[in-house]
Amino acid sequence: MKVFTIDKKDWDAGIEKTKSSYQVFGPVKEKEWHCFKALDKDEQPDMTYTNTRLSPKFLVQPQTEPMFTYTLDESQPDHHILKEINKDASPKAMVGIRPCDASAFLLVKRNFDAPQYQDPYWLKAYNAITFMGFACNDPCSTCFCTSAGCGPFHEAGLDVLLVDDGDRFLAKSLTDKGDAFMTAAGWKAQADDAGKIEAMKHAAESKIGSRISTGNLKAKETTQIYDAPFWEDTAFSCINCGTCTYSCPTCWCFDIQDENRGNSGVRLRNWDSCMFPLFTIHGTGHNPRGAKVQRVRQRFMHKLKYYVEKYDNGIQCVGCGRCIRLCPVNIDIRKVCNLMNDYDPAACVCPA
Amino acid sequence: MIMIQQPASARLNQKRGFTVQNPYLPYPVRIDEIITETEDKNLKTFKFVFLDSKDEERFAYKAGQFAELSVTGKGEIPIGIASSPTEKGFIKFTVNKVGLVSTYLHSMKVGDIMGLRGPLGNSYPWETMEGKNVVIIGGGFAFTTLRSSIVYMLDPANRSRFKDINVIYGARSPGMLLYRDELAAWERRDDINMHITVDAANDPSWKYNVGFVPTITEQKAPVAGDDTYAIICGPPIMIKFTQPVLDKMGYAHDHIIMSLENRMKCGIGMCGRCNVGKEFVCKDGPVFTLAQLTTMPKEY
Amino acid sequence: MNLMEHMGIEPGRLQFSWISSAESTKFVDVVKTVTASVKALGPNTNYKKQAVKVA
Amino acid sequence: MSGYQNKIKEAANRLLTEGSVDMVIGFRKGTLPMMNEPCFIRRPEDVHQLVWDSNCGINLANYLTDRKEKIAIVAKGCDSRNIVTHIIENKIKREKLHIIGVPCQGMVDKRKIISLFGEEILDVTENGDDLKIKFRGCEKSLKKNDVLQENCATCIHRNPVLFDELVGELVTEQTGVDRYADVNRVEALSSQEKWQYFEDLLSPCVRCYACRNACPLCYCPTCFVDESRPQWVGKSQDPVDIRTFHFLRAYHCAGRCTDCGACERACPVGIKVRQFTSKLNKDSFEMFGWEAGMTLDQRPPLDTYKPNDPNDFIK
Repeated sequence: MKVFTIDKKDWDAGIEKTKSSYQVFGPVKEKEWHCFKALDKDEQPDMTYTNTRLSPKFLVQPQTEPMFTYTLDESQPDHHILKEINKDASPKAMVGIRPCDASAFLLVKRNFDAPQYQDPYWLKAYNAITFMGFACNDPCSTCFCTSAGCGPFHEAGLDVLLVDDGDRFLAKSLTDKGDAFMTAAGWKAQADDAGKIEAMKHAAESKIGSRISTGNLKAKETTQIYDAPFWEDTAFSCINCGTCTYSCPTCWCFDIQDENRGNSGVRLRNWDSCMFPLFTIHGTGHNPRGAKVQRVRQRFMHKLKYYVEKYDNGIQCVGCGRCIRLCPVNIDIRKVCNLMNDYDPAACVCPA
Repeated sequence: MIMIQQPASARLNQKRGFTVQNPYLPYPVRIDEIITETEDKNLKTFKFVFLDSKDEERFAYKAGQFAELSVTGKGEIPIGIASSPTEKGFIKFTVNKVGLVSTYLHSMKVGDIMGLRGPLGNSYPWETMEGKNVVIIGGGFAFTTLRSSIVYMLDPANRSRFKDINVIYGARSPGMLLYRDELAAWERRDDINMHITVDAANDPSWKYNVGFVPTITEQKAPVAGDDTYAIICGPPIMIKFTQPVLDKMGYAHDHIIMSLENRMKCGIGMCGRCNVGKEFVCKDGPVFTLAQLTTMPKEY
Repeated sequence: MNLMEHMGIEPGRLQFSWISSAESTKFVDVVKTVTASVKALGPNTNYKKQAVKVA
Repeated sequence: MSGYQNKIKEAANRLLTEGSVDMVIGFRKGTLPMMNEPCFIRRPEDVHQLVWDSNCGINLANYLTDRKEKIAIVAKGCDSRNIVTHIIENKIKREKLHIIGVPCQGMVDKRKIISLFGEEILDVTENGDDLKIKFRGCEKSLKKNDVLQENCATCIHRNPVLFDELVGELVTEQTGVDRYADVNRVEALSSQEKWQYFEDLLSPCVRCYACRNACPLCYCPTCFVDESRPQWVGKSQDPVDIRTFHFLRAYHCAGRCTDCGACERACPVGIKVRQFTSKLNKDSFEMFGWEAGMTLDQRPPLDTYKPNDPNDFIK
């Protein structure tokens, strides 16, 4: 592990250099807010940004992703047989990704890189990326990363941790991939005060005023939290849109569809959301999560209980706060998480 | 080190530079035979043959597992495997006509090419049930993996591995029973006790039981015991009323085995929709004991 | 309620007509006018789904 | 504003205590500045949660659909017009409702403030037309009228049209506002420019359907975009499918939309969804002299026939 110092004057040139060996993605302001996009020649990531409005998960799991092609033309020898699509696995770099969003990929990876099955699309896209994370010196008021197993300087899931230190960046290379990226950029100067990152980290962490409690979630009985009385109140305002799930860096659910044009077609997958009734409806019309309250409960139970139980490795949330900021009706995962964590069926005084 | 065998389509794709096994890629199959099972013509059995006979070995399955039937251009549906691992040269599924894909499948013809992805999910707990009595309780068209199980247990190589086999199977009317020729053949055997029933018989020559499955279960199911496992598969209403009967008869909840259905897409525990609590019906199920189900939310 | 033209479908591409089953000449006339005006506009490239881009 | 809030609490307390309603639907304070959350109150002891300020932009009529209880609902002008529409369309029964009318002075557009200062809002205090907004390390003052939601800025029906009681004096309705300035601007464009305008408008859409789900008019049990047999619209991010969703949804609101702005407010990516519905509202007004939800006595123009309906589009 090496810590480099990058004079901000050398930053643009370094990024420009990496473009010859990487497709470089970075935060760019489009319309009113920032999003990750592939940087054109001479286009620079905006390193003054707070965070992107939507999560950068789409770079690994695009909202619409072709899986196979096929022909329905029976005069073709391979008609009706699915053919794989050659996915681009060339090296990519995500410059400026926030530590929460990078660490979210690790949570999602548990789903897509399971012992029994591996998702080739997700893994191929993920493995092609070098993550140059950008530490948060000034977290938002809705960030609660430090109590969600993450943090403003969190290193898990990153190849390089970049820290803004006034007129220079400090860059801590954490992996071989990170070293390779630093070499490609030509940044060589070692920092002589590497300890500074640690101090800045503590300063940033202390700025995070928003916390959740998760300690009791695992031990709670699933069916007890499931049957808790607070769900009706929690779910009332929900309009069942997909904003929370689509903006979330740790939501991965998808749908598979065949789309035909004439005799040729593509099997694709699209993001899907547990908020939508269609997500679970049976062919018979029966729907195990037919009511809004069931779907709202599913989202929180999945993130904060089922995932915790299944992987025994924390909650399925990194505390980025997007769902809180974007929810049209202000449903707040922090509030719900604490309700779940503190729920005691014995102490509950329910209205008769 | 596990050697992953490659399906024909994967090898075809390998030539194009792919190496990793893609769990979303179906084996190409041809429809070999289509049998209309029920008088309302809503249930058809499809017999598939793999285009590459080696894929059949790769598709080694156990009774109780399912597969995604991939109708190219329409989509996929998860269907329980109705043939038994002991039946070679083909694989069959009985499909109810309900949605987009199953309706289209019902209009397909012998010789048509489609895909088969699997085998998926766990199976009935064959190792646990070895040396035990097995009671199979089925209703309506949920008899498919139960047929697979019966054929499997009755296979000469397997019959001695199980003690008494009882089958309680009910449908609305005689014409709605699946696999009628086989049911009749099993009736004539003395190594399996068949209790076929219909809700109501309009056919005067009907010589079996009349009554709902829970009632017949109460009358015909063997006494409960450590040595006796019940497998239940059927419509929710049948399960709802059969379960208390088994309770009353003293069946322990870990001796009652059930197979769930939920909407599925990926079949491999990734797309997120079929979960019941933390378990995915597609990957961790579809077979659960009642003891397991009582700890899970009732989202099925 | 002309949202179609408002969002950029050219005037003349979408037309409405009321023709009784007895009005064969009107039917012929309308078809002629509609085809002529649509031909004059050329192919509708905007509101046409492109094939899914793979890879 | 605080007067309204007290009156709302009083009414809710009275109605729940005397048992004339099963629940009161209103707003409670949200967890974020400038966000209030729709809520229901069933017990008089919970009435204190109810709030009212300039951040109650969500249309509460959306929460009434097909409910069977006796409900008291807090309603500003647009909410009340959607309640009227709900009653006309048999989505709720008038006799099941007690409408607590709120004469409205417009709702604030939080995003306008954020884009004005480019900073995260930490706290807001409201005093009549004055807003004090706290950012990190500084405080700014603003006039509420400068940061209203666009639909509120041009609203001419701020007073509830249907109510059982009012929480304040009726307000003077705005006059001389140009409700269709945006529509007129687009109408002046060429076809190709119009196409491109909506292409740009919709480019950030992620199909979360927040616009649809926030809309009280969109109560279909299965929306056309969710139908699979036949599948009217593809499910991918194809721009043609996205556009089809938006303009067809707008058409389904033709002659029904009250321009409450719920769709635009809900959109997580800031799409001006009202660009579609405003055009239909303008046409409704110009062709039929119609504004949705103003009266229980008249059916909307598109589900009635009149001999003098404009029909010059039929060749």
